[in-house]
Amino acid sequence: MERVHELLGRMLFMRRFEERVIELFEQEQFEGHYHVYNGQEATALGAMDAVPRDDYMYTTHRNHGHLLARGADPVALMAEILGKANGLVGGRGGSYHAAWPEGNVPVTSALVAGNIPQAAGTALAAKRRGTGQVVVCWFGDGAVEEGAFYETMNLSALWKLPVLYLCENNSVPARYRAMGQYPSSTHAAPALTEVVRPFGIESHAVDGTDYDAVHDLVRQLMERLHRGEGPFFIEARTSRWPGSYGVWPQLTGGRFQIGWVFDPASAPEVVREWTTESDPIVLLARRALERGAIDRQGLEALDREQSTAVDRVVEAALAAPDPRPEDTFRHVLR
Amino acid sequence: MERVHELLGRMLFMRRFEERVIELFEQEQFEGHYHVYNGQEATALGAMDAVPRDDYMYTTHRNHGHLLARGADPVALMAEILGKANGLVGGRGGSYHAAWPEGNVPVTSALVAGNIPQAAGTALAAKRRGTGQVVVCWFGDGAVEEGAFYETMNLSALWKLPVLYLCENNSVPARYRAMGQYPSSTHAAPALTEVVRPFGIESHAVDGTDYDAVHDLVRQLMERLHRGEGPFFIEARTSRWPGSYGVWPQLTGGRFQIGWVFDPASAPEVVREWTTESDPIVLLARRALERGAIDRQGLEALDREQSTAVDRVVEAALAAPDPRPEDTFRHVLR
Amino acid sequence: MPVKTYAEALCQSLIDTCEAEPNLIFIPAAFGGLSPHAASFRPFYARYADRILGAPIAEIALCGIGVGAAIGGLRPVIDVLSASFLYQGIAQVVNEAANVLYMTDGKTACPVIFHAMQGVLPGEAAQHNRCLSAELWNSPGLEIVLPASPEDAAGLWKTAVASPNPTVFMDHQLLMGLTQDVPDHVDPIPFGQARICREGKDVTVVATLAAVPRALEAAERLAREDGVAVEVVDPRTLVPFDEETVVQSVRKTGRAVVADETIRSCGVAAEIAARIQERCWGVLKAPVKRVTLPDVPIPFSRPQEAVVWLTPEKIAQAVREVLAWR
Amino acid sequence: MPVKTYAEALCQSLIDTCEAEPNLIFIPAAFGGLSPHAASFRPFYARYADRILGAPIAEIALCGIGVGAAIGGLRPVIDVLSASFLYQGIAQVVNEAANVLYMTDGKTACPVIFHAMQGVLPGEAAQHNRCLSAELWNSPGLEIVLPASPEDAAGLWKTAVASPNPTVFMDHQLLMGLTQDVPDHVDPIPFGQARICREGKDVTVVATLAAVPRALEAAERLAREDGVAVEVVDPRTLVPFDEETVVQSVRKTGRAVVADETIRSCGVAAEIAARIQERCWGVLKAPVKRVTLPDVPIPFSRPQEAVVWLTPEKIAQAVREVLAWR
Ligand SMILES: Cc1ncc(C[n+]2csc(CCOP(=O)(O)OP(=O)(O)O)c2C)c(N)n1
Ligand SMILES: Cc1ncc(C[n+]2csc(CCOP(=O)(O)OP(=O)(O)O)c2C)c(N)n1
Ligand SMILES: [Mg+2]
Ligand SMILES: [Mg+2]
Repeated sequence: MERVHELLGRMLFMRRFEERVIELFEQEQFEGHYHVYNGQEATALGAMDAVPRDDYMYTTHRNHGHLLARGADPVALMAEILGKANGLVGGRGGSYHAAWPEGNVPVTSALVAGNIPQAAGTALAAKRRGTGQVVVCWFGDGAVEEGAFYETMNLSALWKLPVLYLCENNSVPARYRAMGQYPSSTHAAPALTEVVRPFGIESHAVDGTDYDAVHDLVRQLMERLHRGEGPFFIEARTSRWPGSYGVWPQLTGGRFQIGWVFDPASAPEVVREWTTESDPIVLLARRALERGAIDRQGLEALDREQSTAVDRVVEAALAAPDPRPEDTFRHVLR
Repeated sequence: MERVHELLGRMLFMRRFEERVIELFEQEQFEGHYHVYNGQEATALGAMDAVPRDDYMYTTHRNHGHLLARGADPVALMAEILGKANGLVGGRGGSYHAAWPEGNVPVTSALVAGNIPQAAGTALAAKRRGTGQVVVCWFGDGAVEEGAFYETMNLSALWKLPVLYLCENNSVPARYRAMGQYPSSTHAAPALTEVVRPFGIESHAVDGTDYDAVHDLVRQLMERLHRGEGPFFIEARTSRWPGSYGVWPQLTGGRFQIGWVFDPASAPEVVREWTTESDPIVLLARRALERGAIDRQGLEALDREQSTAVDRVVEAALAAPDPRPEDTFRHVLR
Repeated sequence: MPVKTYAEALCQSLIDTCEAEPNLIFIPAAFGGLSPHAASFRPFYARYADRILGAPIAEIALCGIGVGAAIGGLRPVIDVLSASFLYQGIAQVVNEAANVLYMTDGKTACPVIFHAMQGVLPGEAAQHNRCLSAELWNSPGLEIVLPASPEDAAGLWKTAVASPNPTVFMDHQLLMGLTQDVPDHVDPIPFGQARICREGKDVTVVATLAAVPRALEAAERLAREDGVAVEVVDPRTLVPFDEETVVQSVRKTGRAVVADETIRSCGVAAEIAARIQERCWGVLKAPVKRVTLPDVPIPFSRPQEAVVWLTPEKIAQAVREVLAWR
Repeated sequence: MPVKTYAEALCQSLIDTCEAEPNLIFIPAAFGGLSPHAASFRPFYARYADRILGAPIAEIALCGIGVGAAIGGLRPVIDVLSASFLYQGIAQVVNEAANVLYMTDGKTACPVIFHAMQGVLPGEAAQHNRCLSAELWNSPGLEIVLPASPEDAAGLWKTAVASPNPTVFMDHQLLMGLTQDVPDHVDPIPFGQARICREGKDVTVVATLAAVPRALEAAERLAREDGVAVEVVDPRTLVPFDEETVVQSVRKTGRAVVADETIRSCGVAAEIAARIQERCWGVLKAPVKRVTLPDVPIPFSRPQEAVVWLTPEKIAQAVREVLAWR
């Protein structure tokens, strides 16, 4: 009971965090494009709970969930998104380039597949230097369309690099999440798990809405990576949150309501199907309720608690100082 | 008998042509890097004899054999290699960029994998415009290491483009040519035929020293391409000619001697094994001799004939006029 | 004449060219980018859906497919969305498309259009704000089009579609809402003809793309506040470059400022400044000043972004500085 | 001091740096390229075979692996052979490596070295002769090193290996045989310090890489034939750029020619010319002249190649032209 309670809390924290990001953007508290992690919470948490802090992580344009799951300070992340001086990278990167060098998330490329060879390079460094570190590399299904991906798979396999390639396919219709194959309009392969096989890279699919499934798989593969096996490839399948359909994130259907767990029909139509079939929070909460691991009151209290925590994060981030204009030319070169 | 006679003649012509190219370079008749086709003659001839003239061909830095097999004027090709005004592309390209626009070889990129998406694009044009043309795209095994290759495979499969991707793997040790798998130091796949399979592209391997095998396969696939099937991928396996080991082509072991067909031990050691096991001319001539399709005298006469023909080509090309300096700025733009 | 936004005028031109040129296709099409004016392109999408091919994120292959499709007789438009992403496929642009005609001694034409939105946008940070005009100008064999007004967008687009050459057509998200009286069907505007956006006798400002309206704003302010008459010249295409119009203007005013959103070192303004001092020596009364992005990646945070942003104030300041030389 | 070729001096420096820096690795290593002097690097290959990783033809991945390996604590040298092939992986150079330090507010360093041979070689035609100095200079966050002498190659290499920044080190195949008295172990040469290769009072020629020996040849000839004293300045690194030395020289001579092998428009010479006219206004007695490759792809044939080639004659001609201005 403790564990599912905690896990639900962390997922709700992420959800409320992202909702506030969308609202802050709409309030013109920051500018520029950005991406939210709604619907993929179980993947990041399941994976990151299995990755030692000493290991490296590379993330993408859709990094908020990865960073929170990794344990980055939410205030510093929110401050980065708002471009504040105490942001994770001093307000230099914003949402696109939020990174956590102190937490072994060295830098964040927002170019599709840009981070993939970088992860391989860091793995090469760890391997040659004998540090025992391994690298987790997140990317989306879109990255599997880029040539950079294939070039890197070849090199990773040739050099047996200790990397876990963690592809989040967030475009899989609910009914295909657990199956072997699904159609994609932009990839000819019957499933993304297939594309690395010719290189001799071991490949796995997992339902990305299922914390335990992700966690078990990542834990096993991390152990094997630390034993010198690898590289490995995981396709974590989730279904696109309706608010992420357009070019800009939108709070489609409004803020998530904890009541939807109990009464899916009460969700606005635009998110109802997704909420019922694909929202990892709803899916986990319902399983917990069925098992009696939590009750409605407990869940509502948890949600209030997390919402309040996020409110405090936002307050602190908004109150943070701006970077100084006179520092603009610092760190072009060392 | 006629056919094998003619075929041996064409192969000998190619071989003598390339030998003269190497000698002309050593005589400083031209500068710049260049690549010869020795050892792959059967592949180009087998394929091109099955490709209608109306169809497009894209070639590479190693294009001499492809162009000759396609039917380009040898004098114009040699003149191009020498940078003459009547070269295939006016001396603008040299060996690297020899092309034959009038023969549907529109332009030649010498960048590894540079031509692959271009071939796909021309196929897209033919398909959308309904011209009924298909495209043959040559490249080396090295191109399968480039991201451009994979991006194009995905698009070709998604759009069902009428392209025959003809990969010449000229680095396969003799004993692996007819087998399913072989080791490569720069590709992790157990065989290059495997890498396109995840995209759903039909893939074939063929012994590139065997004219008939190449011809039959290409003919079948061309027919199917013209019926709207495709794309297809062929890996044509040959073994590297010792003169192509270094960064510069070298007439290792001297000019090819027709006597090596009859007495392999008479070949200099540096080329002996290759000559015996991998030279498509020797392999074909020996089969023809065994069958009685040709005799030693006939073969020697044929070789003299082709050598003389090549001498005349070289003479004509050397006598051709130089491009005019004042035309240097023509054709930057139309 | 109806008032149209840049997006509306360009949309109409897309429709006109699709109508006139059956071989015109788009791989993919993302006009207007993230701008609210992207919606203005709906008439085009609705009418010519069959001309638009959805595509994976594969810039190398897409740019190369553009080269091959153009060779094969289509008029392909390869839309890489942001100019920043052109780096991914740039080998096919600068070392393939640009060389086709030359390497074949004029025998094979390659009339592909590469389309991208270029220019610095608020909050887009270091990687999404790259301006590639200079890299492209450094690669002979490409035409480069930078339309700064609704009518220019429409008219230059028509010329791009008709051009037998590889053409990079780069519009700007922040210009999409710019309005102007534009006829329903705009005539093609020839490449290589600069536009004198505002006449003046005291100083020439050569400006491109988003710098054009900002130069005009600076000129307005300088006229009002300093009584200075600024001539604003927009070359509209970098290749071909209308050096004569620029030189004539500088010969008249004797002073020049170049405003362009590429990074300073080896940027577009460096080239134009180098040419002006070469051609206008003797009449120049002051060094040519450049207003560009400084040699620094674009920071995300607003206060630092404001430091690098190319503003009307910076243009006005540069004008005042060149006027201070006697 | 022993006489050494450029290749020999650089080879010794490779050995010295491998000795001193156990994290220095090469992916792959192709020093000297197709030049006969490639053989001079054999001592390095023999001694440090374990530092060299053979690699597929995969420029994107290799450049990106360089970025990641540098972040992970190695000193990786990514050898893309010819600068022309850098286009294939350039997104990782100009939009990844260059931004790492800045985007992380100074927290993550990326000391990768990209190595390539740059410059026009006889018979290499359009696609293999690309010079990328300008594109790289237009991308803040990279150091750019162009060694033109044996000692500079050796000394600048040491600084590149010690540098905490991403560095593009481009040597030139045609310089490999250049000889000079060079000590057995060369000291590091700091970046951002131009070298005055020859002193003179009449005109400054700023030259880079292969243009340096050609400028010296032109200077020799001009001294002999015209009695003109040419000062030849080699900036050696474009980033950081030693503007002061260049400006001081031009202030002294009053005239400047810039000779560099990148394509003319938006090339390196455009930037240096733009800076000189900005900084030396008033003392300049003539416009700054550029000697570059013209805006044309490189043709293969000898007579046309000769037209575009950057020669001592062209440099001498440009010097005479700037001297003709009064
Ligand atoms: C090289 C490059 N091309 C295009 C883009 C624009 N872009 C940003 S996100 C995105 C979609 C990425 O899809 P996916 O990898 O599945 O990640 P998701 O957004 O679904 O998490 C695109 C095309 C980019 N950032 N980089
Ligand atoms: C993009 C690019 N990278 C590197 C090179 C240098 N290069 C020329 S040929 C070659 C090897 C190509 O091997 P392969 O494709 O197998 O063709 P082969 O020469 O064996 O016919 C390389 C690396 C190039 N031309 N283009
Ligand atoms: Mg996705
Ligand atoms: Mg090969």
